Amino acid sequence: MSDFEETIRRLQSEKGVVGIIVVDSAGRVIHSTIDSDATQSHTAFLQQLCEKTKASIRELDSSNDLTFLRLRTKKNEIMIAPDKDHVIMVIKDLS
Amino acid sequence: MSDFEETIRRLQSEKGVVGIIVVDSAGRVIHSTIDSDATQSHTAFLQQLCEKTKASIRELDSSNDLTFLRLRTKKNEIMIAPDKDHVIMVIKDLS
Amino acid sequence: KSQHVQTVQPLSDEEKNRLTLDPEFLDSFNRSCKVIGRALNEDIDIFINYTKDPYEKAVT
Amino acid sequence: KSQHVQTVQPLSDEEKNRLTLDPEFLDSFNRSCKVIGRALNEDIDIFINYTKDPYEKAVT
Repeated sequence: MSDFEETIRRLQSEKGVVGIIVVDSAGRVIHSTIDSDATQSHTAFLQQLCEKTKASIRELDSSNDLTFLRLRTKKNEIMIAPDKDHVIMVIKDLS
Repeated sequence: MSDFEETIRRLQSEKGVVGIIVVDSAGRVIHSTIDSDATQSHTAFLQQLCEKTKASIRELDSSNDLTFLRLRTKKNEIMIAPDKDHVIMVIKDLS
Repeated sequence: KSQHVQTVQPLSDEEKNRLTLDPEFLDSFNRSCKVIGRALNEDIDIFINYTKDPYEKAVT
Repeated sequence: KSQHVQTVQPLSDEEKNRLTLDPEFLDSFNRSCKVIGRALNEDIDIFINYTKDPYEKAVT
């Protein structure tokens, strides 16, 4: 198992984690632990949200940048960690 | 001091808190602890972001809803708590 | 670089007062503030590595 | 109800492999996973009131 797969496996074993998606900076899927339909819908939404948030943060203060985004919903918690060459999205089930 | 003012005062006394903005569901400012220029720029951005996120969450799952949004940036952490008749935004300085 | 800033008619002081004294508003407002208060008081900063960490190994 | 879903050319398995073995990519990837791992392990659920809470009074 590669270092990459090993790290994914470890994250996935955390309590409540139901999905991990890793995309590159263009929004192309590098790895996903969920089915391809769910991956596609989540990726489209989360990538857009992350880009919009990054742009807004920079507009408020051009020397600032987004480092972590957390959405809490009634059903789950979505964590988004953007980096220069990738974005990691983790979905944690709350039920 | 009203209950409302008392709660704002208590939140504001938390470590690192540099700004609290409370808006109604139409994005109109109910209360702000920061100057009016900063209030206006933050409100416009955060209200839009919150609405967009809410819409996207519902689009992914119509029975789900956003309850809390947290943005971590290099300089601060922005917490957004949406409710049916108001949105509270708190800015916490990290430096 | 420019952005459309939506302008909304500001609330009058009277409207603000009426709203912030409304029991239903206050109830949900206080509930939200409790959640924020707890988030502010989390003692772990996820960006600082205080303790031995299962994710450490892969980095160094 | 409809939404534009941006379609991007998917990465080939070769490209995925190249990327996930790249030391620079792995370095920032592992750093991000550490942050997420810590966020997942926070023991406080901000939506549940475990302890005495300074924000409690205003609600009840």
